[in-house]
Amino acid sequence: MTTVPPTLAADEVEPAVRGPAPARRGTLPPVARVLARRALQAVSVTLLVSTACFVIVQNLPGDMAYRIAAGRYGYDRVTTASADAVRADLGLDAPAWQQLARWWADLAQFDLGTSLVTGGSVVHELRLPVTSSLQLAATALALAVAVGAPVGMAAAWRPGGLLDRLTTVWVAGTRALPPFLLGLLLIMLFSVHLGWLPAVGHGSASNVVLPAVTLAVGLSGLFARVTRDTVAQLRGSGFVTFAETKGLRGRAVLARHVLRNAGVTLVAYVGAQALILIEGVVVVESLFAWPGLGRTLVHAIFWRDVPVIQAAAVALALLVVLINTVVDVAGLALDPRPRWRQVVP
Amino acid sequence: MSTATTTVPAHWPRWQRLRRLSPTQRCAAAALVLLGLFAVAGAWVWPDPAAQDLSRFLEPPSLAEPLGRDHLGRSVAGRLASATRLSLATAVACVATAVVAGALAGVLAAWRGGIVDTVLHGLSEAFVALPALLVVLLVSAMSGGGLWTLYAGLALAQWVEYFRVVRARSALVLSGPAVEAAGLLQLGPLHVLRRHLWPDLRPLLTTMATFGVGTSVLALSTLGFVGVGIAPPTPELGLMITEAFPYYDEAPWMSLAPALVLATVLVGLLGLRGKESVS
Amino acid sequence: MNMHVQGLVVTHTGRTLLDVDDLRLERGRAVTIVGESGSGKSLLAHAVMGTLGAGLEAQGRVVIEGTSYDVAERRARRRLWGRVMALLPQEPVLALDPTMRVRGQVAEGAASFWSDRRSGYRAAEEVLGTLGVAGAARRYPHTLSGGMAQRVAFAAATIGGARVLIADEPSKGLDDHARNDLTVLLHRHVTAGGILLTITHDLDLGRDLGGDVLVMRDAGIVERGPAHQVLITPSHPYTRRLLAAEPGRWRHLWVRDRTSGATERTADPGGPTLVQTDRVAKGFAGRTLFSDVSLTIRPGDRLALAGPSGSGKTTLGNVLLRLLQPDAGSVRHTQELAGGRLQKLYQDPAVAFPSRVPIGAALADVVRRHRPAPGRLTSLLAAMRLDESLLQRTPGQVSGGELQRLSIIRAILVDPLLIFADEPTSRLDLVTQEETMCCLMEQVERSGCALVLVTHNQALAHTVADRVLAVAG
Amino acid sequence: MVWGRPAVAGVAMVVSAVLVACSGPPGAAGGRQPRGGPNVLRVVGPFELHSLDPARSDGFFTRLRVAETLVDADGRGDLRPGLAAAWRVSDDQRAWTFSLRPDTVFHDGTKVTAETVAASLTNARGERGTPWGDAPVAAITANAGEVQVQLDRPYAPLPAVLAHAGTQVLAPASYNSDRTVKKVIGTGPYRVERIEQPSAIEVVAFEGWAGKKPDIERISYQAVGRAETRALMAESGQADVTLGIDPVSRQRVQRAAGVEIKSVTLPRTILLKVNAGHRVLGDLRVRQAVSAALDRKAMATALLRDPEMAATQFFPPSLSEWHQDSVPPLAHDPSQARELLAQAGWAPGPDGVLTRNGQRFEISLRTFPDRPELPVLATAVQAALKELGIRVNVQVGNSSEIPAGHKDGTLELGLYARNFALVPDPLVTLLNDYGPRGADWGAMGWSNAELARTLSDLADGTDAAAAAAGRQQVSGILQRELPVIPVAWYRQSAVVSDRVNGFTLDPLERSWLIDEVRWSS
Repeated sequence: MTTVPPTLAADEVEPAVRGPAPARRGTLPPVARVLARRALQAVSVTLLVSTACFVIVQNLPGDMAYRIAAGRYGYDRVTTASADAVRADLGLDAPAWQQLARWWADLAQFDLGTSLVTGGSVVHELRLPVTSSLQLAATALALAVAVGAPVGMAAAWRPGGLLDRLTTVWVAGTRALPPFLLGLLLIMLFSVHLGWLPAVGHGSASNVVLPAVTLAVGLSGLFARVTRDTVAQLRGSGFVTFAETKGLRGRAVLARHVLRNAGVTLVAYVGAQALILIEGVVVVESLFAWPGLGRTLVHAIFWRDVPVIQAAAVALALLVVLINTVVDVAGLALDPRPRWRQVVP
Repeated sequence: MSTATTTVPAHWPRWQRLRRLSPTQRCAAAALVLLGLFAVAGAWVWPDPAAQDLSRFLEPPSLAEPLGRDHLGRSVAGRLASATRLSLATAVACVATAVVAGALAGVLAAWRGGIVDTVLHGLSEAFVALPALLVVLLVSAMSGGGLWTLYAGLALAQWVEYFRVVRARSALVLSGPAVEAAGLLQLGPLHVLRRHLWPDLRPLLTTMATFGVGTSVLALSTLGFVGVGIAPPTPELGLMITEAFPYYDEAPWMSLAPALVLATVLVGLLGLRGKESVS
Repeated sequence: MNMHVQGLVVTHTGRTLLDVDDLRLERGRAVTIVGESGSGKSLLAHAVMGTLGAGLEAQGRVVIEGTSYDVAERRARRRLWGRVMALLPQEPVLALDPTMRVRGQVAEGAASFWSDRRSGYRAAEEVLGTLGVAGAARRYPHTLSGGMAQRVAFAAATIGGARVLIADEPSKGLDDHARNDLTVLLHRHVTAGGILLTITHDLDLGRDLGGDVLVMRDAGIVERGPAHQVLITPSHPYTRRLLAAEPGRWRHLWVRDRTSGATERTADPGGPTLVQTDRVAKGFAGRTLFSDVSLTIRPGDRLALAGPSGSGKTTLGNVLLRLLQPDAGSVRHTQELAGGRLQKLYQDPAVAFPSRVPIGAALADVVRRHRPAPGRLTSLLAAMRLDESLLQRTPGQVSGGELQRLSIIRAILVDPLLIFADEPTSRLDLVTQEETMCCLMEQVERSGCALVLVTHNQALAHTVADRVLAVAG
Repeated sequence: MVWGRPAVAGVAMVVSAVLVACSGPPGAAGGRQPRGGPNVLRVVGPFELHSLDPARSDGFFTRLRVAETLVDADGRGDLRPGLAAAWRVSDDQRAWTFSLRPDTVFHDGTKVTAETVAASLTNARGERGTPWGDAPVAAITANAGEVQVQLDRPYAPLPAVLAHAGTQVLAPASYNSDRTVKKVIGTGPYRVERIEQPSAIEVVAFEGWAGKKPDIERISYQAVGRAETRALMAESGQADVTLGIDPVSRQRVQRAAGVEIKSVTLPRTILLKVNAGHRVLGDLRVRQAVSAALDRKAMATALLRDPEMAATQFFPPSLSEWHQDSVPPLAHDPSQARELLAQAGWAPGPDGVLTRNGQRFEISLRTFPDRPELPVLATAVQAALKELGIRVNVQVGNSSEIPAGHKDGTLELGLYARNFALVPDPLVTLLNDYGPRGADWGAMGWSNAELARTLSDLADGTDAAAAAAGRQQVSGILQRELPVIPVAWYRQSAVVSDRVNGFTLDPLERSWLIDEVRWSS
């Protein structure tokens, strides 16, 4: 035998060097690392998105001055004279790069400029859309989770059972119903025929109900489905079986093991849906006259209101980053395992 | 659902695999095929979906006009066939473009790694942060109501999804032992593509693509509803629903028909996917 | 107190999977059930515990502390769990909730925990302390070594004071050292007056535990008796066959003489060098796995890399194959190894084949690329006693043993100069392991290629290899 | 910084709490219960408030009776005293003097003086492209408690221009230092309570209003863009006054309980603007053929649900001074249209499209969706012209593409609705639209010396008989020459709930006349 020293070290009771090593000295703790990475992303996304918007809007067909004038004076009072006035007023004749540089310089001082159409400060103009979008998204999500998660949990308890099959039908049904149709149906039912809820408007708590329900109906089915799949998968996992044979009762197993682990999946999923809700609900906003970000964006693009487009796009992009951050941090809080980046050979 | 999950031996010929479709899948496929036939045949029966006869506005359904006429006296059935054709064709084209572009970029990024991966991944991150709505709106603003820009906008908004999934999945496959073994056997990139990546990605991509077609049809009609979609009088499902809505009690057939077609497309695609796989 | 299993039959769609007429377990005496995979031994554990899958029909009775339970009625025994009977899980790492600290997972098994959290935690820390892993209390499972996880799982399973402990394949995936620890723990339970039922295919564990041994085959018990008798001088032919399948007892032409470690054979020391490493080192995440390893592999060499799990033997192998870059040092391959003449066998052959493609298609690509002699594939299949119809299936539809033999065929098809086998049989039971190793070694003998075998099984290493390189953690 | 799990979970919870907190305070739910109590008049309309600037706010604050103009007008366009009690013109027709209503105060309590009025009007002059900005004004001065407007040349419609919403008088405190408007402080019977741009405004009765106290104490306005949503709100009783009801919804809402439809014909005509300088459309016969091809009756019946709205001439009957019964009506006559086109040299090609000298009759039609009936009418025009063999390419885009196309000459056909009562005297609009050089929303590539002279005479001011003759001449020329092709007139509808009565619609859309509305009980 070759002389290989028998270095089979006794398995020390406290293995200081075995297992994945603790974080190296000098590196940041996971939460700080997530925050730092996301902060960097926020800055780069802001620059990128605003520049992209600017470049695209500059290259859209049609004379910007006319568009802005149409926004300022109303659709049937826009004239060449007013467009000329707008052009002179806003300095649209200046080279594009100068306009962009000016926007960047202002941004560095946290000044988003003024709307070309209304002349009001962009920050002021966006405050309502951002808060109402968040409000609608948060309410819809809360509703969807409140309904979907328990239903999914119950369905997972008896896979293939009545409730399980019902959620499948529910998902298919809601997916086949476009949100604008659903919204109309809800207005017809709850507003016109029953008169329980206001159809449109913004301001009082009752206003948010119908649009939120419109969004939540489809989402709740999805959440129920995801919860069901996750919980059913967890119920077959080793640690849930082990917890049961340890003598824990069903409810204790659910509370101590299933919920938190299901939360890891659900939080990520809810986050992804939140993004869709915040950016993609322009239909519901339009139908319910909800003053959200999507509608603001549609109007701003229609009128070529560049600062508003840029600011709204940046706001949306930052919301994306913010939600991703919250999801990351919540994920870290729920599941301490390190996430290795997939190494590509 | 149960039969949908049974594994079909991979060596079975294609038609036999078709036979193993679940009843749900068969119904869904039949509904979609019927809809497709209606859409194609409609082109012969009603050659001009924009032909008006103002004197016959809101005419109720009859034998000659199975779905009645709309507020401009146009044949609802003819418009519906044309709209279905347009919606399905555009959606399929969008998804096909997005799948091809996304999958190619994803495989490329996962395979080459390094600078290629960094650039493509950075690009996709930017697209993720850029709201999909904004992409579609901006692109469709480039030429109002043009079908091409709408197609480009939707494809542009969707490729990222495929890129991300394919990249992650390919990285997993490529770093796995099977590909390592193929490397040791010196079987070459074509083998890896054909035997490892494609079989692994195909079910994923088909599932995502059927879902994507549904999403695209919905997105098209949604844009029509908001008023930035295809310009009238080109018939489009969302636009038809919007146009018909004011007449919902006077001429219910007008709004019901496109809504039903939309629902059929979505349910059909959903049913075709067979086993439920959200997320 | 004792436990009595009577007339236990488990069937699935009419097929009998388990038929045990009578089994008595007594305090202070371990009972171990050994047998091949598929013999029904795991079902026995689950039938007794009441954790059988929903699709299985069961009948018979289990008498615990004088109370008789119908096996078909699974719910009734649930309140015994943790207090009276406990199940020591397979692969403890998977049995621990990854999102919860160890202390809570142990404490929740204690009855006191549900009335007073703090006393539950105290009890948990105490038990962990007596098992020598007090420091693990505030850690998450993913930071534990395999041995520690085993002890934590033991603590969690037994903290409720269950006298009946059922261990289902407790040594699966454990290296020798951790397995010794496990034996000590199980012994401790028995000597403290507990009832122990162990299910394993590890004959050494059965010998170490002592007590009674039951040998199962095809749903029934073929032999039973004291461990020292059954596992050393068996009477039933099947048991004899089982024993003979232990690597230490193999009798084949290619088997190396284990007893005389001095008579080392190094094939043709003057021959060409296939692989040469010079002071290579490799580590992960700041931890060094090995350093200063210098090796030379020549044609016909048989080298074993042995060591506990996680010691870096697979990594060393991958460095040898130049699949991984060493942190320091260099690895040189001879020119002749280019062109695919260096092959690898994997611990899990299922992941080494393209998973959704028929095996035949994957092999056809190899044939097309390397053009072996016509009929070579067919003759190899025959030599490995494999049916050609297997080629129509995907990897998931073939058993582990068959698939490993198919992957041997794939490696042999290209006429390799060096085969690197990474734990090729660690997931197989004894009989299949012998069969697979036979197939591999016959081909190695015939072709004269070099072999590098990675294994945590010392006996296997010494049986197969000329040289054994012990890799420490 | 090492965060424990509780801390991290805490952060996540705080963030979600903040998100939920945005949902606002719980308020009174229930659709029929208006926000802020039952004593609020809820007005719903399609208009969004994008700016507080009078020139850009689309007359919001005059309609809500928050701000006043010097001159007011009644439903027929006859001028009435507004903030000015009386006005007179100098003998040379170049100086107008307005004496103010005494003892008027702004909503912030400051007194209305000639100086504040002059300053406000001077500010409003800054906006070009408005009637006031374009009027030939030399100077605005305050003189002995009166406001004096000096003109460059005689301009008879000046008082009418000063009835335009862009000239509403605001208090000095309304303006920022750069003369932009920061809030609206007017003199009307209502003052602004709350503004949530762009969709909600709330006004309350102003205690300092010297005139007749309005019965309604508090009014909320909500902008709702979609016509179908507005109709639903009207039907479900969530609005007391719903403006801008589309023809289709009108049919349905009529059957709903507890509401009443109010309609009024507006001085507004839907016109097909024609590029008369165009190689094809420059031919009068072609324009006449296009006009004769339109079945206006069918279009009005099917699309506007109101056969009476089919235009037979340029001016709607509601502009009684301008509408001429003597003018031969525009009629649907396809055979005549074909004949005219044949005379002009157009013959059907192989695919049915008319051709002349190898040139196909293909033209584009621009319109915009802001008025929902326009794209539909455009589609009908398209179909009607297709019958004749004219291929029309409809482009639905932004309204500004019509003036932009006018400027660069690319416009061929444009469809829009023209309001002749932006200023109560239609003359101001006509002077602009059909002057020698045409205008964005008027003639293009067409001029008629006789028409220009007649209009200019009217503007200089003549006696009543001469004015009537002049107006008749204007109507006649427009009908003969067809610089624009009238398609339909316009009827405005509103739904009023039976909670209130006394609501009337102002044909000039100057005011919503809410100060005359009373609670029914």
